[in-house]
Amino acid sequence: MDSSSVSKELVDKLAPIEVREGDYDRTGVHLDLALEPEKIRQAAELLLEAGCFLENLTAVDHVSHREMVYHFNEYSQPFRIVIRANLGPEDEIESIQDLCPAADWQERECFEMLGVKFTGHSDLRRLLLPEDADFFPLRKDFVNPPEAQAPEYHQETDDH
Amino acid sequence: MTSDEKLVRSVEPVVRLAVLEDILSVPRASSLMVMVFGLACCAMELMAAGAAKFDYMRFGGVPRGTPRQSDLMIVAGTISRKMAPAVITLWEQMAAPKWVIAMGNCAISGGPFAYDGQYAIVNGADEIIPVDVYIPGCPPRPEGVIQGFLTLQDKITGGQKNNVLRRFDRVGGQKRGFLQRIKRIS
Amino acid sequence: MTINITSQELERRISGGLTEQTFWLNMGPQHPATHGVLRVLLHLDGERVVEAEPVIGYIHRGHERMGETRPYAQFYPNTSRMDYIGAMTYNHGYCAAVEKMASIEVPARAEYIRVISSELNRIGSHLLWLGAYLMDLGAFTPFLYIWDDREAINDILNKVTGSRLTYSYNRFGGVHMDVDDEFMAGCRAFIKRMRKRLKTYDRLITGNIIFQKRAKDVGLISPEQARQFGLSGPCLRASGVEYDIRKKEPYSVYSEFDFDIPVGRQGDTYDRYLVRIAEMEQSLRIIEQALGKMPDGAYINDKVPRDLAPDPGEIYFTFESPRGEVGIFIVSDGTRIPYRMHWKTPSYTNLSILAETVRGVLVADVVAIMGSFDLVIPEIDR
Amino acid sequence: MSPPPTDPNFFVNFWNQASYYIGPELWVSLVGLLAIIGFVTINALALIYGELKIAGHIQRRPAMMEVGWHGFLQPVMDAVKLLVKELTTPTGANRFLFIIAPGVVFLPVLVAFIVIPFSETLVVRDINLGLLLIFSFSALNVVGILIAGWASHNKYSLIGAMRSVSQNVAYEIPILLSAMAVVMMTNSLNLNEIIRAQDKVWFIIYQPLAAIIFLIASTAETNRTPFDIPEADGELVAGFHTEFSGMRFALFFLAEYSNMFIVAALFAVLFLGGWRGPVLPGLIWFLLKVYLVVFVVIVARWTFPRTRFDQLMTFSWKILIPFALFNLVFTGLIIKLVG
Repeated sequence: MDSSSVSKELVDKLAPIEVREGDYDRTGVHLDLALEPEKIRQAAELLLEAGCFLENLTAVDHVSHREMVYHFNEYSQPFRIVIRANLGPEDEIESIQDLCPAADWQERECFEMLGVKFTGHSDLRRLLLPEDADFFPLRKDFVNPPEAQAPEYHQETDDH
Repeated sequence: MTSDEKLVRSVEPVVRLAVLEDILSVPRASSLMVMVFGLACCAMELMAAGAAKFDYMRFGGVPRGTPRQSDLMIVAGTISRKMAPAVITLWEQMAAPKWVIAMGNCAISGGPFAYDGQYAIVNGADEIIPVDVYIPGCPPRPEGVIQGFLTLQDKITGGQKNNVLRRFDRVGGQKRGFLQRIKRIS
Repeated sequence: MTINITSQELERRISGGLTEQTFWLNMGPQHPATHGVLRVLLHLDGERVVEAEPVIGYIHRGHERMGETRPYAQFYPNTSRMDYIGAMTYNHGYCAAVEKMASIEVPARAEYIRVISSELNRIGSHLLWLGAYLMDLGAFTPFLYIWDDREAINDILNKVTGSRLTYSYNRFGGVHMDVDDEFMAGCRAFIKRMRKRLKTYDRLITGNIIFQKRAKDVGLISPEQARQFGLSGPCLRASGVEYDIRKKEPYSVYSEFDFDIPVGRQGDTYDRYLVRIAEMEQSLRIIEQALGKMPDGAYINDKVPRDLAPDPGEIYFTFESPRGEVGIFIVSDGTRIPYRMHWKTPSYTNLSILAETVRGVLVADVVAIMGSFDLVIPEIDR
Repeated sequence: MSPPPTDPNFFVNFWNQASYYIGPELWVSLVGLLAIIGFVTINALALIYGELKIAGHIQRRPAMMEVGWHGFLQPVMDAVKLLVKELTTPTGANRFLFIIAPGVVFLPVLVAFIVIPFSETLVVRDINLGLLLIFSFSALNVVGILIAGWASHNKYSLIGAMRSVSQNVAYEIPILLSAMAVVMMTNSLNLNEIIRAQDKVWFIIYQPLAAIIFLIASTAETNRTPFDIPEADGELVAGFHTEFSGMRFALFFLAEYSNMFIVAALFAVLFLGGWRGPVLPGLIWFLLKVYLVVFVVIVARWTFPRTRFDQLMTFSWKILIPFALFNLVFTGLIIKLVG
């Protein structure tokens, strides 16, 4: 894949809010695109078709809003593209799970840690925390867990 | 009845035959079957303690996969909130008499992961199950594991001098002959 | 005992024969094959897997939150606990990432020492995988053989780091202790010993007919599948994709060494075995070259401030751990505490393909496939 | 009601009369059975010790060292400890079957020992159908395993039991076929007769193929690595005995090691000339041969990985059985031509 053509195509089709030629030596990123949240799915589709793989998917809590960060890379030659989007107050973004199975767990993790809701995700449950957890530990306003005591002893169960 | 009392009551035997128990404590101490159960980093050093160079099998520790057939659970690593019910279940599934060693700082007190705002772990194994021996370290070295193993044996027999069969002196680290062992008792 | 069965029911039972049904088998969180506290729910039809679902998080300790509540240097010991089998590579990677953020110069000698220690650690990790994998296949003895070699590595590293497992040897700007001639001689002796031992393992394992029958054509992963799931490390390379961070995006001084990226042909568990064995040989090559080229000079840059406060900005740094590509995403707001820290670990992605791979195989193969991924559970759960 | 006996010789008479009716054979059998129980226990303890020691030395470590001289008392301590350990029964288990299962596994083993000729004279019951008796009783073993797996109310146990049954069914056949070749040569099912027939040459020379098939199949029959799929500690935790604790678990262990002794003894009888040998008494020769075979089986266990379930089945049905059949036909042909 010709990386410059892909980046050109991305910029042309998606009309990003901001394009930054990434400072690879300092940030480890070749191309940095800030997009509208609605265009993330389209961008992911383009990148995956071009032969990239989803390297990382996470969010950053900026207190006022949450920012989604996707890192794409490719195997044949290093070309790391970041696409990012600022989420609205309802913290919702379209899921890319069906495009790329790698996003499945990462979206679940992002949901449970930061409370970002992925619309269209087939199975948005807790991944790392117990299934009944109701807090988002990586949010900046998270202070202490709701129950800090050890679990109760329970009768012998027959749970094989 | 608090949960602690309930727990103690379920472990204590109804009738205690003192002399017989003392005699039986020697086989119990010398044949501790260890449950294969690793949680985190400490599991590696536990494996190392079972492998060629250190080898706790010398002292009678045999690894078993199922809790029903094991006497000793070594809690090697951090117990997370999600894992805690499983740890309790495993402990309950073990057949009495049973012992627990808390290996490493995480299993003792939460170790490096206990801090203000921690949401994921249980601060120490003794919050959920009774612990007999604590082995500090992050992770403890295999030598430490074996020391803890021997300490537990001594605890079961009620002191090193009662453990007549073992030929290894825990304190001095020396081999003792049969005559020396007899002398120590008398 | 009374038999309370209606005549219709009886008739149904007789005419319909025995009913068949599938069932769920819960593997873990305590199970000999899960190497820790992974739990896999298997939906079985007899012994064949209809569906599998890994359940993770049993050793989630909140590393990311810890990273966001303490200074850069204080988080450093956590990296050893994240992947305790490849602790040195994690130490190395984290230090390199922070150094890149804060533009810290690292002396050449320190980089060479880091490479040697990381590669030793990589060999140790692959050895442990070898033993654990064969234990999953039912052969217990290789597990004790590899501990022999691991102890040899531990002895070498123990002398300079003072630790057997969670080394924390690197510092921002170098390593915390210089290596001496004894270390170099130890490494050379180890290379010699390890080459012989690799031949022994080859004789013991590779040609064994039972092993080949168990490993070949099991757990196939195509390169396209691997790309979709974002695999990395030996699991990816076994599928024939030549992707190694040490070559593609060389960090530290990896660009100065001559080594190959071993790749597999079809991506089954046997290829993963071969790739890891070949990687051990390549690591030995790297160590040998590094020992030969080791420059003199400082082993740590002592101008590094105690309290780092990198300029505002973010970094995505990748390095090659024994299990694959690790991505560290750090956002700095100019203070001494990272604003956001995210770890993308290789076992996490490698495990996510398990459900896809084990569909339709036997229970015994689930264990073999899971073992071939070289999973370290705390690294998945973080 | 009859008056109490006044005759001082009543008991002697009673003894004589009883002996007359029951025959002295019963007493011989009873004493023999007691001796067998003692032997089975000691043999199992010795084998456990031997197995762990051999495994230890294969694995570059000394294994048990501290309990008694070179850990000599370790198996005894293990046994005593298991005796006084709690017997747990899981909720949901079928209590009755769960309790009898270890007995069902263990008792047939005792019966099989009755006909094993430790030397020319040292055999509890020298019956004509000795070989048949051993085969039929060791086949009962699998019933016990099935009961154990089913009654445990544990899916791992159940899978282990299912595997065990299909494995045992598949491997009984090559065992019987390979033993049949020897029987055809001797015209007898009596173990002593078979040994006597080997006065010049051991049958392993005449029947190498049958010997190999017998050894492989009997390793599978006793559920040992590389064929230990019913236990498969990497996959099924501990297989069919996952839920058994204390003495019940110990009985499975005793049965496993005794079974190992039985198949090794059969191998020695069928192919290695049993108690035959120069200078030393027959008993010593017999035990030497048996423990040699046991040693081979132990070394195999600590060397090989485990086979997969379907491969195991394929191996029996598609390789062992055809070869055993061929061997049988070939043997018959030779006997017809030569004799």
